[in-house]
Amino acid sequence: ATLSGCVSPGDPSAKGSAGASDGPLKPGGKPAGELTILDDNTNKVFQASAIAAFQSATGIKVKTYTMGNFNDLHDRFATLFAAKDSTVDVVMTWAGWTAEFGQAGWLQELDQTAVPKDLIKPALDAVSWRGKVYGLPKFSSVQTMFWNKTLAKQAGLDADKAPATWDEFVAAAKAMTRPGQYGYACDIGNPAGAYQNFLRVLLLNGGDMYDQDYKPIFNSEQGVEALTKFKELLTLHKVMDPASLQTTNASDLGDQFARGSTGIVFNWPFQYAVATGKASKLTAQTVGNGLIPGISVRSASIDGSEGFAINNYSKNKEAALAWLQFVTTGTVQQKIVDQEGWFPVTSTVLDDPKSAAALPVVTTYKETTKYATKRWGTPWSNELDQLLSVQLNNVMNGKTPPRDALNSAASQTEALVKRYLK
Amino acid sequence: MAGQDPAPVDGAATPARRRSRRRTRELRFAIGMAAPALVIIVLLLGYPMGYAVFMSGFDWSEKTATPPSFVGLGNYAAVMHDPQVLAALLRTLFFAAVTVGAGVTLAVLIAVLLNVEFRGRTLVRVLLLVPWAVPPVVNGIMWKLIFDGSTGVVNAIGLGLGIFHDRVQFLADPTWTMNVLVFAETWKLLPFLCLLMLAGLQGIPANIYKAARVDGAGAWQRFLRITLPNLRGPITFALVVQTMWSLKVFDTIYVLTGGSGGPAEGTTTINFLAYLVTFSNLDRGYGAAIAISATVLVLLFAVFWTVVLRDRKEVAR
Amino acid sequence: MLVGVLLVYLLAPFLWMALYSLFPASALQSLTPNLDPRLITLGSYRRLLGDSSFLVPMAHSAIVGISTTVVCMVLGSGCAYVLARYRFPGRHTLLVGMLTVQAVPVIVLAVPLFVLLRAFGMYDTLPGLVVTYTAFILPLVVWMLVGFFQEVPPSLERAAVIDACSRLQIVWRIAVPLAAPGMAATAVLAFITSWSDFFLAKVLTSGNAATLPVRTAAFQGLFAMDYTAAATAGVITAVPVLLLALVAQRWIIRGLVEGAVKG
Amino acid sequence: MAQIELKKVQKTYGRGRNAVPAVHELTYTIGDGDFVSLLGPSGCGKSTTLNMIAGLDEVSGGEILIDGARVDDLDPDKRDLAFVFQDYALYPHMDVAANIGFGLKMRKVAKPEIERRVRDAARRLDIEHVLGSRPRNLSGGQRQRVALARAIARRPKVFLFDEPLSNLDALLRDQTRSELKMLHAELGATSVYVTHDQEEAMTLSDKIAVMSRGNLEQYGTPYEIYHRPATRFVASFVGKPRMNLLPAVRSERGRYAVGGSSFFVDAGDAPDRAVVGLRPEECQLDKVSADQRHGVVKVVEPLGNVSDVIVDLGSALFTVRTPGFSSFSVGDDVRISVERASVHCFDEDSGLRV
Amino acid sequence: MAQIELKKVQKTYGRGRNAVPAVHELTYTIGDGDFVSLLGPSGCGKSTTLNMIAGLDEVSGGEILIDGARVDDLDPDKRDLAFVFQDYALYPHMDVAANIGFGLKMRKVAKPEIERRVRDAARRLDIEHVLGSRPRNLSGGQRQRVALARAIARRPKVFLFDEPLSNLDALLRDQTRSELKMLHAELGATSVYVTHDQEEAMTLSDKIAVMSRGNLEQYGTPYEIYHRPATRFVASFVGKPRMNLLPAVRSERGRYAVGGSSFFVDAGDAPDRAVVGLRPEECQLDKVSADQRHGVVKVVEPLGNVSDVIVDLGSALFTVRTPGFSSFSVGDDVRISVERASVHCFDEDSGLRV
Ligand SMILES: Nc1ncnc2c1ncn2[C@@H]1O[C@H](COP(=O)(O)OP(=O)(O)OP(=O)(O)O)[C@@H](O)[C@H]1O
Ligand SMILES: Nc1ncnc2c1ncn2[C@@H]1O[C@H](COP(=O)(O)OP(=O)(O)OP(=O)(O)O)[C@@H](O)[C@H]1O
Ligand SMILES: [Mg+2]
Ligand SMILES: [Mg+2]
Repeated sequence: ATLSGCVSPGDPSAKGSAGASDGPLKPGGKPAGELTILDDNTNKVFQASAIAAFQSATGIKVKTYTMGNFNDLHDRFATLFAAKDSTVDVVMTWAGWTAEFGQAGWLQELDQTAVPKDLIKPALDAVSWRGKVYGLPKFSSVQTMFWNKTLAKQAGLDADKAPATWDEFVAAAKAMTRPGQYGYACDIGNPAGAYQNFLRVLLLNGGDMYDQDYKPIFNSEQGVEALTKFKELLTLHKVMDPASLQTTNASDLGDQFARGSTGIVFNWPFQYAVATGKASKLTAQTVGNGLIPGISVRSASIDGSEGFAINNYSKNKEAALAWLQFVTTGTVQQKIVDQEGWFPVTSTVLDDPKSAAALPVVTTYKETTKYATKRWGTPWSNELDQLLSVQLNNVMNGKTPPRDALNSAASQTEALVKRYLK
Repeated sequence: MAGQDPAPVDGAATPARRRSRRRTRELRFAIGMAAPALVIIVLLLGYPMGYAVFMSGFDWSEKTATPPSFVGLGNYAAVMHDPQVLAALLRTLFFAAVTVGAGVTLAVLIAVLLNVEFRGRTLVRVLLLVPWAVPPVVNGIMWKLIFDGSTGVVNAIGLGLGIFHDRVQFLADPTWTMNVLVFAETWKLLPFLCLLMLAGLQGIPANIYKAARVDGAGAWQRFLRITLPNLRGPITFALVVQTMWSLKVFDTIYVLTGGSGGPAEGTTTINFLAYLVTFSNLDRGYGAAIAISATVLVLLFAVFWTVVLRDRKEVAR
Repeated sequence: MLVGVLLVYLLAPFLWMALYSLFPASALQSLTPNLDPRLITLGSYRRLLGDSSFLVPMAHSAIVGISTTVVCMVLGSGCAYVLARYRFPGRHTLLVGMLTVQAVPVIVLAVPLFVLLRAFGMYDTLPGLVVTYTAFILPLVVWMLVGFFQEVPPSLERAAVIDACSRLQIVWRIAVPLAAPGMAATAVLAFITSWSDFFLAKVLTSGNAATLPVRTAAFQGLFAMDYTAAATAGVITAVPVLLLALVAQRWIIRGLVEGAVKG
Repeated sequence: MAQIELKKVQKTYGRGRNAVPAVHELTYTIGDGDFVSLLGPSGCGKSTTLNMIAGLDEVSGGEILIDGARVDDLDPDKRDLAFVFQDYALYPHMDVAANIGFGLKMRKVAKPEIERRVRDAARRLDIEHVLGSRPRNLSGGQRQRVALARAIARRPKVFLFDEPLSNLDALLRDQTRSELKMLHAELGATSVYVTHDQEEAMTLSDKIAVMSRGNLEQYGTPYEIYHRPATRFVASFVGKPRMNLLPAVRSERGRYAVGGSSFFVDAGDAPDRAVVGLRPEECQLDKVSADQRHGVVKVVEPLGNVSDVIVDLGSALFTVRTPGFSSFSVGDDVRISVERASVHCFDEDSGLRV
Repeated sequence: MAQIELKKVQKTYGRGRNAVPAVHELTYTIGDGDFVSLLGPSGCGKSTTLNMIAGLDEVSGGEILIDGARVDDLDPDKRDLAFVFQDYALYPHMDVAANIGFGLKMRKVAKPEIERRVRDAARRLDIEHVLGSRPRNLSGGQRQRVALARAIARRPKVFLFDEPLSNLDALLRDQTRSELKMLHAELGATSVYVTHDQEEAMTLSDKIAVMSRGNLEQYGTPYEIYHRPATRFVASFVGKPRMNLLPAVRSERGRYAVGGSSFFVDAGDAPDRAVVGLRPEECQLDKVSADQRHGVVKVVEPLGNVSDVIVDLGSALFTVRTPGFSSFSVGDDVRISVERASVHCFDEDSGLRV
């Protein structure tokens, strides 16, 4: 009985707010206890210093802090939550998972009073779904353009001037393309990458994924044009490294750029650290950074902020909230910027001149916030990524025209929305 | 009545009772020996399996806020009509057919080769074990390094020898990736199949080859008419067991394709699809239904195997 | 000649990965590999073997692999012996059942297994993994051992009965030593399977009991793909099994070849 | 030493519809110190009987008594007997000394005592020099001796042998047979010996139990078995060359026409139709003219000191053993004389001696 | 039909330091239509010789001629011979008819002709009713016949048999032996027959080649082999019971003291020390008083019509075959008389007949 009771399908309490307290979690009191945190392996700073600082500041003990491989975490969380496991208190999250796990009732909703006032909007979006806040961000992340100044110079370009429009970008990429070297590369080898790259061009062309009622509108004229232009990088202009189609993650792309054989990439902020790192052919002087050139708008980008959320079955929710809040504090955020090359989640740290000094990319980031930066994390993100990756691959391989591909994807998405958005 | 003539009753009962005591002892021994293993298997496989069957009867999506509802065979009906399942099934059949087919064919040929006496044969047989010892995860990483579109050694060699005009994006095209997967899997499963075939070859009496030579059969005919028919047992066994294993392949796909079964679902076999549905889509009922349907498919092979097995046991006697 | 081709086919992929682990990233991870032997470095090995986040999973894998093998062999021999020597109704079904279990997909069992293990407090523990692997590997072990035990001549066991051996002594002193090559082959198979498993370890462990394949796969992070380290980890993961296979090759080949593998 | 009594011992393998009766109601007594052979063709239930005596198989009916005590419920190791198997059943993973001493070790005999007895048994069988070898490195004859030594070292009340010589080549078989006989004379333990070789049974035994299809055909001394076979089966099975057994029909003056030919024999007052048995070595052959012949020589098999001549009587073949390298050749017309032969007569249907 | 000549045929297995010489310089001729046995103990090179004749093994030296033509580099199937293997080597995956017809099919004989010949061979060997069965469902005797039928159906010039009877039980063996003899008489093809059973060789063969350790010991008719064994080895190997072979020393008047005992024999003009051979069935025994005795009876082995008595001469054992159920018993003092026996004498060192 104890076994099946854990995940009995007939049990109405299996869904919704099944935690220790009903309703959103408010901060207060002086929480105590022990925490178990399951994070991805993006940040080293917590283990290095933040946990110790947190323990001495709050008296809460972090019993275990585990870094899992990002690719494995979803499965692990899904198993934990489905079994109503209470051993893990804090889990890492991002826009997609926030929506997915939040809607499933597996994450503890936070009261507005628990949210720091100076949070940057995209970072807050990464931990919210349909107006409810399910966690607090740990760092912000937005894609920007990086280019190799050495290659640009060799191609006879003005190495310090970023291409500002799509046409300029294509021209620059063309100039930097030569045998054994491509002007541009991206990562569309896996579903998430396919989605991100599509979303990016869609936004760059002024389009959007959904309207207010989550009706898919990405098969609009802007969408079709954007996808066509993206495809042409590979098929017409031949500036995109064909290996992009098999590159399955951002780090491969980062390495590729650092190897010095790729002119331009649109990548997450960690690219700066990789490109200026020891193993790289580039240096701080030869890495160019700027806004991603738009097609019909000046620029746009996609968001990749991450955060922490609280397991709804946790028995230490107050203590967990204390950890979430501690991570957003200035000292921790500053370290994340300084030591790891991610953007901070609060405007206070973002505007601090120290940040831009430590991480030049921060300047670009601030500019980016003027333009559309979205992610559209939804409960159906996995399914959408998957189906979109199939269509995108067909488009890139010339099997399906962009319009047909998008129409097909949109109608499938509509079914998904209907299923999950009740 | 009972007290009238107790002696014969006793006399008849005692040996029977004695004998049965001996039998009880044997029985207790047999149960004691077999039970722990069976209990573990039944508990740790039987319970989850039953649970999976149970789940497959529900519309059990973790992502919707609605509680699971019983749908009977609804999920199975949906499986039948799902184009994604059909595509995955075809992919799986292709994968299984080629890995198993190529694997068994190569295994027979290699086994025949290694059954001939030559210097260093033992060494070759030992090295044969190398792919077997490579864990699936490592296998995935390994072939990814080899077939990578920009840094892969196959491209370097192909370009160097002038076979390719340009880099081939093996892992960017669904068909190519499937072929790489097939290649990787075949490489890995070959040693086991080879040993199986070697075992079968050792079981063929040497004299019937001599008899065939005297009877005028050439080398090729001896292979076709003596070796192959006599390997029927091991071959059938290899076919079926390997089909089971091929349908279950997960780790290699996962690592080779960065956990996606891509590109464009190109390597999403039925088992991988069940994984995606269960763990990415969190649609547990449907995922279970897909997996169980696949299992049933495999069990059809098992039934077939049972028949073959019975045949083989008779030969042994 | 043919043998040469065969050897290249068998060994080249693994050797290439080994090269990957020995050369700095810049040498091989480029369009044209640079195989200058002066570039060879053991740095990657030094780094991984000095890193507790790698060594600990390695130790876990070793513990889990060895324990699973031992448990499987002990329980499996008992069960296999009974199946090989006793005739009883349902025996054939049971044997076929052992094989049929091979068809069961691990995927759907993961969640219920997780629940089960947690109910017994064994989630994310090494014993939990051992028990789970045992359940999955035992059927195959039993199936194979039945074949090997059947090859032991019954007259030897009768001789042992006359020599005043108990049933258990017969198994231990006669059947097991005689089936030794087959048992060695089976044990290696059990070890390889449990040492190499990825999926179950991924789902059933978290921080405390992660195993080597999980750690190795984790080199493929979202923002931290390290091919040299992955190749190094790959070599390190494969080498113990290779060594085992080499050490036990006499028995494996004899066991699998002469004992006529039945599973 | 021990006396073994079998009382209506039965054995059925399997159950219900699959039941295979292997042995039917055997009743006889093996005297203390006797050497008794169970003789019969393959599948007649010899091994089954021996296994029941040993306790390796359970009896399905009847009872077995050793020295007057029922042993049905006694485990084999409690019956104090030693078993020599057809395939020797040596433990391949132990050396010869360990093989010989294993039964003692399992019985918790003290180490030095084991040592002593192993040496002694090995000395007796002349295998002291191979005590350290594994069985697979021994020749067939040596293995055979190790199996014997293993039995002897135990010093049991009863020895059971299941065709111990059948895997040896002819020379070795003859040699070991003699040794076995001497050994029995020395040790004097009750011995039960299973064989399908009538020569072995004849030379070794004090008494022979001839079996056929699970039934006891005759139990008696070799002399009785040879000279007064109780059934047609025993007559055909014992003696080499095989006894000529031919259907015969009584005609004039109490004489029988053998196999419908012109060859007649006397056979006292037997029924009108019977099977007549004549041993080849008790008959004689004479070359005669065609009109006097009983038959024609079909095959001549020289055996060195004697030759077997097979005569075609027209409707049947008749073998006669002639001395030396035969002077007969294929096609000769011959006459058979049976003056010095004893004529055995068996009932046509029951096969019993009349 | 065919004549087979062996000229200094040699065979060495392995190479260099691992070389194992299996057969040394064999030279003899197997006449057209003859039935020749290769007789010798296990491992003496019989199978090797046969395989070389068949072409299954290459010769290492010398040459083999069939009907005068060298066949060294002819494949087995070109030599027009049929081979019957010890383990029959039937194809387990074909039914009996396919087994018999396989050689014909491989030689592209027309279907109906194959059919006809298979039927014919099956009829001859009385296995028509099992033509549709698989070998594994046949009894040993039936398998044996299938193997023979397979050879016969081919109608080759030469039949080669490698111990075809050794897997059969005694009765079946005797029976098949007779059949084989009749078959040879009918077909008349040259046959080479490997066996380690001297009785088989004696009864079947026109000529026997006795081999030992790869050497030819004697090649001759059964009569010659039995009555004038060329070497001590042949003397000991042929004849049952085994010839008594004892070292003897010349003493007074050309008589030899056998085995250092009081038992003397005459042996013409042989060297001072020799090995003397006496066949047990040519000697006689008499009970005497203790002072006259040559030895003491040690074992008596009744065999039905005869009994073998083993006499202990003190330094050696001496076997005498006595007629009937022996009147001797263990412990009797006896005298051996050899009046009717031929005395064989062999050189002590070379083993050659003197
Ligand atoms: N375990 C068994 N199950 C069923 N039937 C059996 C079993 N053992 C023996 N039999 C049958 O019992 C009969 C007697 O067998 P047994 O082994 O005693 O014969 P045997 O006289 O020893 O023959 P052989 O000379 O071939 O050893 C045979 O018909 C055999 O098929
Ligand atoms: N393939 C081989 N390699 C090496 N030595 C061999 C080989 N075949 C046979 N021999 C050796 O050659 C010798 C003769 O062997 P062969 O098989 O001819 O003996 P045989 O007379 O047929 O004996 P048996 O009666 O046991 O069959 C033996 O000493 C044997 O060990
Ligand atoms: Mg028997
Ligand atoms: Mg041979």
